[in-house]
Amino acid sequence: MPYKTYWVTWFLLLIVTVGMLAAGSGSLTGRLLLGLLLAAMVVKIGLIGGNFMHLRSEKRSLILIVALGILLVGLALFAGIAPDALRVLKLSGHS
Amino acid sequence: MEASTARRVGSSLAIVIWLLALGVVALGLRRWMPPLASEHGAGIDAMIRFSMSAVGSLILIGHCVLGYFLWRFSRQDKISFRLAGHHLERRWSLVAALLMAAIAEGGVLTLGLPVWAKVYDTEAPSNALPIEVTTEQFAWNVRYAGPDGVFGRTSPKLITLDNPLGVDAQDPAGKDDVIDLNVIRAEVNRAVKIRLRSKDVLHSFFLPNLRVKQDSVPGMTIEFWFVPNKTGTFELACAELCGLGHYEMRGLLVVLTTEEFQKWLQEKKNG
Amino acid sequence: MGEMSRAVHEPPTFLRRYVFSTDHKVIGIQYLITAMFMAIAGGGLVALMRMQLAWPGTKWAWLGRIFPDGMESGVMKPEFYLSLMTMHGTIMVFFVVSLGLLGGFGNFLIPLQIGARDMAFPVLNMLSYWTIVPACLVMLGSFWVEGGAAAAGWTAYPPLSAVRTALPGSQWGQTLWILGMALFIASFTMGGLNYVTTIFDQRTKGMSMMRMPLTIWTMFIASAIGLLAFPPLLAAAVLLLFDRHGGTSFFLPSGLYFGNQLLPNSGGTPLLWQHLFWFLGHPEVYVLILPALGITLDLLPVFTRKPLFGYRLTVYCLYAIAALSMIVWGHHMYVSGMSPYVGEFFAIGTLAITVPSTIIGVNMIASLWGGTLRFPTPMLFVIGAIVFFGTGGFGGIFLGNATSDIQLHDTYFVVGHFHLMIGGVTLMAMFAGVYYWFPKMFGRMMSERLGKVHFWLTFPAFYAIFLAMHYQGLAGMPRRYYAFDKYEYLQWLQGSHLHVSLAAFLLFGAQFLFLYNFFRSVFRGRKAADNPWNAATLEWSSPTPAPHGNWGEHLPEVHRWPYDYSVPGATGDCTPQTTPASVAPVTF
Amino acid sequence: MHTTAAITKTSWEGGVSPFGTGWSKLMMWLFIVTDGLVFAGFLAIYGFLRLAGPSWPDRAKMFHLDFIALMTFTLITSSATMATAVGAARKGQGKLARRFLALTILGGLGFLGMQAYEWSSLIRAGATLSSNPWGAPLFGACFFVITGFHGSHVLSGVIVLAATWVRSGMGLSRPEGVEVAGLYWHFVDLVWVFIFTLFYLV
Repeated sequence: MPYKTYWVTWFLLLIVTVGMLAAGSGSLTGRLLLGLLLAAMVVKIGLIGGNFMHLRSEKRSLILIVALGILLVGLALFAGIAPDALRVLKLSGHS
Repeated sequence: MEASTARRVGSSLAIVIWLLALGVVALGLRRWMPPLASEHGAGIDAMIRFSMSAVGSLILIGHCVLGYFLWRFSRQDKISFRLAGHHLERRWSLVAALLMAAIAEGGVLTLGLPVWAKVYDTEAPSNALPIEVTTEQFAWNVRYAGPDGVFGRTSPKLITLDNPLGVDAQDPAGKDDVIDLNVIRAEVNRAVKIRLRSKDVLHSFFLPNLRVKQDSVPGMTIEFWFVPNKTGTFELACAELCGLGHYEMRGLLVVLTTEEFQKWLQEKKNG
Repeated sequence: MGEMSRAVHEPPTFLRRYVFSTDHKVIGIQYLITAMFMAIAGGGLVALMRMQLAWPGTKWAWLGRIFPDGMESGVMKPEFYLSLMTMHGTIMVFFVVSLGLLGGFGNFLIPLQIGARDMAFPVLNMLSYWTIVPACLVMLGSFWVEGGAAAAGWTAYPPLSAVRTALPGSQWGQTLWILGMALFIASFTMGGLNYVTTIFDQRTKGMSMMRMPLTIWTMFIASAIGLLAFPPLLAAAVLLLFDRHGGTSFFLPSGLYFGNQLLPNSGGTPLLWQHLFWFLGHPEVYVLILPALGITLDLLPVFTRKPLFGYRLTVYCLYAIAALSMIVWGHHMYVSGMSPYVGEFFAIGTLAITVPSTIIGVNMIASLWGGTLRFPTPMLFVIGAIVFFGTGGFGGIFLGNATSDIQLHDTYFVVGHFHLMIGGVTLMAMFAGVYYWFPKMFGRMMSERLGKVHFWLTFPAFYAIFLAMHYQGLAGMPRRYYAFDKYEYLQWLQGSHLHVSLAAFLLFGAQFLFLYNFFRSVFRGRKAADNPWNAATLEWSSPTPAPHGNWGEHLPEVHRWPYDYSVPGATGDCTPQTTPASVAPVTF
Repeated sequence: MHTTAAITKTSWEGGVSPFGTGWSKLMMWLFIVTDGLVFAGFLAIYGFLRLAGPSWPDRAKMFHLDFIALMTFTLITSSATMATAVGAARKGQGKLARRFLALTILGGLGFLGMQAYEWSSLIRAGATLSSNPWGAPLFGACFFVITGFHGSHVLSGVIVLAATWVRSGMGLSRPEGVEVAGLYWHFVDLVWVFIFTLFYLV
């Protein structure tokens, strides 16, 4: 990859970060803000993983192992425990 | 020489395996579970009985087949069958997979989860007797809401040796509450609605005869209900490791007739 | 570069060759012997427990002298019983079966069976072993700290494990337990990364994934799920440490009241720990049992002289089990206060595991059909493993089912079930593996006669003990009880404790026969031929015992799958993986 | 014998790496998966406690977000310099690679310094593992444990990079060594992306 790619990536990352800060301090709230921030986070991850870590030029099998390994397991964990977080909140007598 | 040893060992293994299967089934036919004393328990027992019969048959079949193969093919000096075709492999696996899916998933979907949903996902009947059980190392604090059906406020900050539940004396709802230790009294055929809390560690509210088990979790107030349908005294055990006295954290559930229960409640309040 | 020189030069000094060795075979044997040592420790702990359960409250003056704190004046204290139970579980799960199967057989077999000279990272491999040694010492040493060893169960549920005044064992013992587990996880991660990398990258020419023996497949999958599941537990263990010593409340809610004192914590919940623990804990049992199944399946063709039934399907089933194992951890928590809807999901998911497991079981039994069965000691233990896998697996139908689990959760039914599976199947497979690969390790055979006696004592005793526990559990007998004399409904089972204990002592005693056989055979055993079992897998194509670097100048080339027995048109009933297609037809 | 260039054939047949990578690079990727899952565990726990908590502190009051933005900027920039260093090492421009490695190390040290400053100002304001002047004490605990864990990764990353820098000065390091160290550094940056979003903004 040419050096230019790295610095273009760097610039994009900066823009997204500034955008996230602006969105956070702006008038947006609730689910929309959450969705935007998470989407921006995914974009940043894609930029770093794809361009800085050269994942884009690796073989697809490696990409799948790395990306699915972390994402699926992490999501499975969170999906499994999140309902109980709400249940604990409900049964702890706070709401 | 090698062949005759193989025959001897194969036959002994087969016989032992057959005997084991017979032992499993013979033991399984005995009555193990404590006598049933609750309404929803019938559903749990049906689930367990279904699994027992299905699994018992499978164990019998499996051990018989395994034993037969050992018996038969330890007597064989030449390979009679080499590589199974993919079709054959798939067919046998499919049979096993379907049978197992039918027993396991079929059982839980038809017999299991409806009972589960009834236990955990239905409101208690409106006439249910509310009882609060607060667990601590190593005792069951029992509190009845009294005629108003409302428990008085409690706070951990108010806990003292004389006030183990931290009952707030200012709260009028607590005036008619009745507090007891380690013995829960309930009415036969009237739902009991338990409010389970814990002061310190995890405990588990286990009534073997009533097929009730629910962990008590500090920080959470967990509600569930059941209907005792036999009078008598049943033991309450702790089923979640809670410390040194875990093995002796014994309580009692005394199921009384309506008259007896009311009489006791009256006496308790006066005394 | 390094390849050729490694093949030729053996390390010169004793220390580099046998102690700080980077040779995978030496490390494998080190792991195996460490596991055997820990097994004696773990078995000794349970022998003490069974003494208490058989004769509760009896005074054993001589034991009082060995454990002056836990058995003051010879009578066992409840806290000591809980420490024994906790450490028995921890040691057996992590330091015996994981160590023996993955550390021992994994290290020894992976390079040999895929045709590599060593692991991808030999130094890391050595480091992995020398991290496990302090972990073992920390675990065993924790018996002698103030308050004794950890006593909150191998699951270490808070608040019992998080509040230091909740239990004597929750003083320093629990901290050392966390430290030992952290070391274990570090060691496992080093080993697991090494295994997966090696299996991906180091297979010799022709050794495609679908030509790997099932032992390697199962090691691969077990390492992979271990690597995915251990990290969240490490995170949770760090937080538990902070709860214990840093004043945080990750697992502690507000309102905790201990020893006439209100604790200042707030915000956390014990449920969170349970989730994270079982997120590892459930995959962990597959980490244990899958390699055992792999060894069992691998040895069957050798002693039936016919190919394995359903190799391809078995591989797919292993993948299915691995995937399912990551999303069913909640079946350990049905009555924990967890959301009942999530419980339904976990019940359906858990019972789905029965399907691939049954297919594997059927493949095992079907592999016997039509063969010529021979019963040297390894085959006896293979049959034992099949029986335990069948019988034990059925217990899972009761426990995976949320409804019957309401009654059976935390009773002896659970104890019986998981001992048959991750105790019985793994133990049987490990014994089979030791008897089978012993010649590869030491160039000598173990005694057949002692081996047979060992099997005929071990197998029935094990079956009897844990079958009985299933029935005790049905009778509603809760686990982790120091004594059963307080409850009337359990009185009629009093006699069964004695029977179970006697069988347990027999089982424990029989293992010394194995130890004697093992260490005697290292020096005195009959010299083994290069391929004593006439087996087709790759490890037997190297000289026995395998030299440093495993093969001479050239690595072997693989032309077929590992189970080509009785190939029509071949000479002899065993066609090794290295035989080219021009010599004997390739059938798979 | 196992240089990346020599192995390009796609193959699972044995004898070559199926991913066309050297062992150490594959190993680093797998390590990143496991280490990433430690953070996944921490963040899942954080998410759980957040959902279970009745109230959560207002982060805009607790932190100076512009300062956090500066930290983020530093880390992203160090990642870009790292990528450049890896590219230079691959092209055989050793001098350039060393220069950018040094810049990366400086960036890492700068980040650590800023984190130390952030921590000390929070501690001075009364935040500890068990208390938090801005609200739920658990947020403070999560913050210190998780950013501390990340900070320790940055520190170990700086040490690895420094070692690579020294080795390359002695002519010992191969391009793959720089790349593997770079992967780790980018991973540390990647984790910060999560922490930045989930801790400071959401």
